[in-house]
Amino acid sequence: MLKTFKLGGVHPAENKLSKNSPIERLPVPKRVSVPVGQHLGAPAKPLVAKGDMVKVGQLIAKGEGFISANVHSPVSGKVFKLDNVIDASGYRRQAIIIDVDGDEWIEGIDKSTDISKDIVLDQKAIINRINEMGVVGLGGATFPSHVKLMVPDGKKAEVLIINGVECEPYLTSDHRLMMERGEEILIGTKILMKGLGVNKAMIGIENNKPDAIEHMTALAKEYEGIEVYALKVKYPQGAEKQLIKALINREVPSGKLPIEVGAVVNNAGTAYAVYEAVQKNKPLIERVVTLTGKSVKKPSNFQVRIGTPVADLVEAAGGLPEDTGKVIGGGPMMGKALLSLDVPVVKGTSGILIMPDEESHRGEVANCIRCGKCITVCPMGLEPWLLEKVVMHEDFDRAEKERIMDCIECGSCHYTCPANRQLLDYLRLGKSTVGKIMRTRRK
Amino acid sequence: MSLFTISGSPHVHSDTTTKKLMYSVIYAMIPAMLVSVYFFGMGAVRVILISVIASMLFEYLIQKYLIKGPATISDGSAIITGVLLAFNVPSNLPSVILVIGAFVAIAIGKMSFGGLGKNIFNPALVGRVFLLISFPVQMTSWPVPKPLFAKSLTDAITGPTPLGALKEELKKGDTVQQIMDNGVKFIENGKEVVYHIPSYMDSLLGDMGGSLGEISAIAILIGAVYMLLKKVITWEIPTAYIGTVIVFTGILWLVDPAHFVNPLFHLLTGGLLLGAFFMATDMVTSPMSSKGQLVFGLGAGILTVLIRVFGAYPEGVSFAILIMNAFVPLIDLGFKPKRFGEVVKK
Amino acid sequence: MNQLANFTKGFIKENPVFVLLLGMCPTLGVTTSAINGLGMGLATTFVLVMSNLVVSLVKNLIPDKVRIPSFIVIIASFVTIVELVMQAYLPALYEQLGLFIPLIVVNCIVLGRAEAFASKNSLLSSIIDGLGMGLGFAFALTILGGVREMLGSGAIFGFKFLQGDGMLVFVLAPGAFIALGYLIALINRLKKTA
Amino acid sequence: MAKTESSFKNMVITLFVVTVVAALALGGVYTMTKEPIAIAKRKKVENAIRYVVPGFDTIRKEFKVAGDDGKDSLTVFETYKTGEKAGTAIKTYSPDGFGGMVWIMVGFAPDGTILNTAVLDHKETPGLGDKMDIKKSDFSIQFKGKNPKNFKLTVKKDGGDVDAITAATISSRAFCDAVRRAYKEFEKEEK
Amino acid sequence: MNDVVLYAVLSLGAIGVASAIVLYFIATKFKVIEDPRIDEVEEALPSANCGGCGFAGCRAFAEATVKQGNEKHSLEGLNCPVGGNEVMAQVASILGLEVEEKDPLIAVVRCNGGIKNSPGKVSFEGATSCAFAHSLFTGEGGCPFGCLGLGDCVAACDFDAIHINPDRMIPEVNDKCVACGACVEACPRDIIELRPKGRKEKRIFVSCINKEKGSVARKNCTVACIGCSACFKVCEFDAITMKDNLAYIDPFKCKLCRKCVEVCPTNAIHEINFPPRKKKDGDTKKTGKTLAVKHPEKKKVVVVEKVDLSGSVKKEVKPVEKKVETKKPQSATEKDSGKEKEG
Repeated sequence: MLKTFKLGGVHPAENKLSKNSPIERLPVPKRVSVPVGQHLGAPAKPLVAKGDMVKVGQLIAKGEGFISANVHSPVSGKVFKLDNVIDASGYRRQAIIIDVDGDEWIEGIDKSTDISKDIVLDQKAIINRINEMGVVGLGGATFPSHVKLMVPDGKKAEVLIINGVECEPYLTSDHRLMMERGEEILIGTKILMKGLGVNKAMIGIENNKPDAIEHMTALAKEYEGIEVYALKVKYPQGAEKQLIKALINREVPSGKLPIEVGAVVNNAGTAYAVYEAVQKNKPLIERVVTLTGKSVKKPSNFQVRIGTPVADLVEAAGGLPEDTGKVIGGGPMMGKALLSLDVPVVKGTSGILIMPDEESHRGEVANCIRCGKCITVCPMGLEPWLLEKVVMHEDFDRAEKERIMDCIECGSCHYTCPANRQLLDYLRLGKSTVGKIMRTRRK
Repeated sequence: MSLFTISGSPHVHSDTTTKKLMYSVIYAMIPAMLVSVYFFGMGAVRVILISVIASMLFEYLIQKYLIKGPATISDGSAIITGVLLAFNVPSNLPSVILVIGAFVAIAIGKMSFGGLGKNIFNPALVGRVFLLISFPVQMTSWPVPKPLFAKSLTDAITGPTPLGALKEELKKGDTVQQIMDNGVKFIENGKEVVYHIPSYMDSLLGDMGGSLGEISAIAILIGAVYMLLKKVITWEIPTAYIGTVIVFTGILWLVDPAHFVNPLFHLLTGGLLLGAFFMATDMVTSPMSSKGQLVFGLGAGILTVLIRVFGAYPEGVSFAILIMNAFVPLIDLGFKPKRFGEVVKK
Repeated sequence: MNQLANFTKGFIKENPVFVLLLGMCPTLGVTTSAINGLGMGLATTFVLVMSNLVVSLVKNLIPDKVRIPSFIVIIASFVTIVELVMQAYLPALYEQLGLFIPLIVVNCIVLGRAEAFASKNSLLSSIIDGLGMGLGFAFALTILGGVREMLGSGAIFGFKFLQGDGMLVFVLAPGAFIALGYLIALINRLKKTA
Repeated sequence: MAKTESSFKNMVITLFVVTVVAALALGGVYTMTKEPIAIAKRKKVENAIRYVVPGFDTIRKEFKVAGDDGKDSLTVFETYKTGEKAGTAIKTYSPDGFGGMVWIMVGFAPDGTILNTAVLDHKETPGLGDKMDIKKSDFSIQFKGKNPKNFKLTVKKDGGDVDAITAATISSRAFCDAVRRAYKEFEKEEK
Repeated sequence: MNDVVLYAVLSLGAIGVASAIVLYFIATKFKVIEDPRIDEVEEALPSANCGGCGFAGCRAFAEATVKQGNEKHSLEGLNCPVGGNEVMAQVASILGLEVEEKDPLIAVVRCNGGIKNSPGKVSFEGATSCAFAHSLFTGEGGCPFGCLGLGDCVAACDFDAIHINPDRMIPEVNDKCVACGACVEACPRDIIELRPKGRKEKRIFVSCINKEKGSVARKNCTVACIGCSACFKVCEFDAITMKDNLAYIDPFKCKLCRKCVEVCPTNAIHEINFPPRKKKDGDTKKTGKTLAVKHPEKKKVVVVEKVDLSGSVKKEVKPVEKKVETKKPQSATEKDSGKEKEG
């Protein structure tokens, strides 16, 4: 019996079209726009001005405050200007726009692909290095990684969990990364273990990637304390709380962080970025992005510089299909629909999914027939139908009491609703409103 | 190229729709329909057809002229109501009464509340109970089943249902054993007829008097298995319902087997199976959480036995389910699903 | 106030049964036939007119703090008088309505009108109000009784127009609720479109 | 006119006056209607007796006896016509109605033949059990002229001679039960 | 007099006296001292309980006015927007105070984008809620400040005073508006502003709140304020301020001279309830101006205006409109009806 989490969950069609496409390195684009806020928390503060020359890996914006992250230049060239560029939702955010000129790297970055196994830095230095290199969680939440390693007083980390689940349909970037950079991920895991001060790490991989499980298990034999677990295919297993439940059978209490049960979760991609940051001194300036979709000519996995426009990726995969109806940044379950292809790739972009028009529209909304399927599939044990109703009636006190803030926005309820009710839309609306109410109350 | 579509996640949807769920229920009712046609002949065909057509017609008209919303006639819920109503009446019910029942089921039971999904009570049961109270004579004269290919001695003879007969006789002071052995005497057209309580095999197959849909346990179970496999219904309500009835009647039977009939009899006769699998499980009018569904089944079970054994009517399934329907909002409020991370360890 | 409007408001606009939803106990209890509804309605009308009349007369004599007890005593007296008179001279009607006559005392319409209208308005207005409200109540009860009698027994004012029985449920309590509910819905609809 | 103030004196006086006036009015009406009410009540009973025992002129004996099941009591009226016994009317009951008690007046000829029956009070289901009333159906006519000596006062379903009201067996049984109870009392009186 | 009457009189009379005594003592014991004027004030209020005054309801407002009247002998800062001056004067007279006349306010929608002037670049599917759409993306028109057209303000209005114009998909305020401020609260983008109704209900305001640079704003919307300062320069009364590429007209300083309306290159400044200009029509057409679309507060005046307006608007944006027409209006009405059904 494979491990998995108990409550809820769905199994959407996997559609991992690009799982056998090796990671390709995309050429450096002509111009990149690097937003200064690519992570959870306060945006970084730009250090360069219009006209400055920058090199690859140079720090161009410094993270300010406790939860923030540095931003490094992914290219070499001249700063064209500091301006606002649109993000995935169309709002303008501050970004540094750089005209590319050559590919000159700053000193100290090891560009070789040799694997360096020895971890020389101590715990504190590791955290510092990760902070300096601007590493953030690459699974999508973009939580600054060094913060995760700093265990608060009174809490104790017991186990490090590496998330290789990739439960989102279509996406394959972590899968390919594990296949091609498995060794590096394991060293990155070791580094994270050292940074965290634990001697046990678990890598969870869903059973639809048998090759990755086999590969990683074989590699992990050489690394003490790291074990690979195959998990039953079930969405949203990649969500922190669900993964912890699946692997170590502990439930993170409502409103608390995973450290409460002694676990820290990091993405496989993050482990790779940590490896590069610590062993190669390389800041987070590149990432692997899956570009896929049913009508895409060549579903691929690209290694691209941060700030590359999505349009470049689309071009490299054979151009935008005729029947495109929707372009999604991320996977189909939790990704954001993009307004335009000018949006740059950021640290949190795990994939770009191009949906054909006939699949990009929602069905007609009908009356709730109280079938209870949304309750059955909710991994957090909530009642989405009820939350939708109370949010519609603006009864936010009730929504809070029904624990709307526990919602992880996985979308299982909306996915499964036979009446096509737009459950997650209203849950999100309720969450943001309740969040606002709670913040004002605290003041 | 059309404009990009913007919407919140998720961007994919499962292929279950309301319509598919409803049609699955309809498919699940086909075995019971065939059995009823086999035993009751053209009467059953007439009742089912009239009930379904009238239900659909009323739903269409009310939707179009009173509610003025989008047409919902194609989602199949009116067909279910129609078939269920037909399943709950005797096969010799006059057509006019049947049409009144369909009207009450759709207009009062369903559309008054705003249509599919908003009704509090199971529409078919509202129609059935309305008819039972309004036309008690017609609603309680049950034709004796007459298999299609079997030669029958008399025409259109009516007789009691096993539960009804048993209750009558028990009241007179006979013991269960006497009744089972001697049968029940009653007058039909001035002649004395003896009615024998059907054997378990008969009630399993459907050879007994009663409403269209409730006679054959086997046909209902086939439909139930289909619905469970298709995940149209969940196991909680039927299990809790039937389990409660078995336990409750079992206790009574063990205490005094002379005056209380055994649980198997309760299970196979009357509308318990039909109610437990097809009507109590109606999504719209049952609780949503699995805990709530267990409570719902428990309550319906207790009420059914209370009405059957101690109440004025021989059969209590319809009333029990309707009464529990009224409690659903309360159950939904009190029995929440298990929240993730609620039980803090140690 | 326009006395005509004062009189007619009780029929539809402020109908005590269909709009104000007052006096539900006799409304649901006695309306098994049109004639019962009419009888009950007229009895209530009498009490209403008389109590409104007396209350309006003495409204300034009664101190605020003992207003309610005084009104109740006045109303209760009239109800008892009606009961006694009916028992003596109309025994047949008393057979049908007897149980519900004492309930007129606590019928919210009577006290409600005394409190909300008669204690603030002139004698004539009060009498007209009582008459209008009472007849509105009688009207509503007759309609409800008529509908229930028609559907339930296939007759109207005792004249059978249908062979056999009607839908028995309408003679019973659930039918009273169903019929009343749909009549209220109908009145609301009429008011909305009017 | 100014509104009377809520002072202690005013409150007591007002309430007192109101109650006294009400009491006077009620007392008056009560005194006035006392007689007619009594007459009306008596008339109702007499009408019922007259209906079940036609053509009598005097009621000689009138007494109450406890029912055999002790749940209530029967009233026996012995009627005479020009000095001859015209018949006995017995107000009887059955506790087994669908809606509780059923009260019936049964008239017996001196030889025990049922002259007629009249339903006085019941709470049976309208449209079903209330058919025992002659106004609603012909059910009770079948008792007329039958002598319980050779007419079994139980419904046919239970092996008797009475045709039950369709779908209202319980009410029919209650009716029979009441008549039986009356007959038992009648027999006792005759002995 | 017989016994019955005597007993009746005695018993009932005794009950009457006894209850009168009990009532009297209870009344004295539990006497609540409450200023009777609170009731009077409440009576005078419109009992809309809309909360537009900032209190929980009319009763709370009445209590507050009486309290403040007693303490400060003024009603400063207290205003019932629904009742307006009339009601406030009445309240003041109950309390024996003077009240100063306040300019009555009205809600003003400060966006003129909609599907005509800011046609959709993408199409939205999802919850019919501005608040949700606002958190999801910038809106179909692309303007991050513009009206989303999903009607949160309409749902918030208790007075049937604001409705989405189905042709333009932006809300319009009618003369039922009492300036309770519910729509202002409901709008996630703060587009709606309460402004004085103005002399003879004439008003001039900037119908745009876009703070982006002119070129960016203009890309999304033909009638955006581009921050050119032309109005600022032409205003003789210091009524216009420029901030973040956006002009704002102070309603208290504005003398309704209408010069700013004429100079605005994008027609972002609206004039309302002015008589139509006599020969300017030709001018505006020549310069390719889209005449500002008026909000029909005063039906009499507006009828004339509306006709020629919509005409010019249509001519202006015809090519764009065609493209959108096939999809947008239909889906919009669908959404609307959907919401109604659920609500």
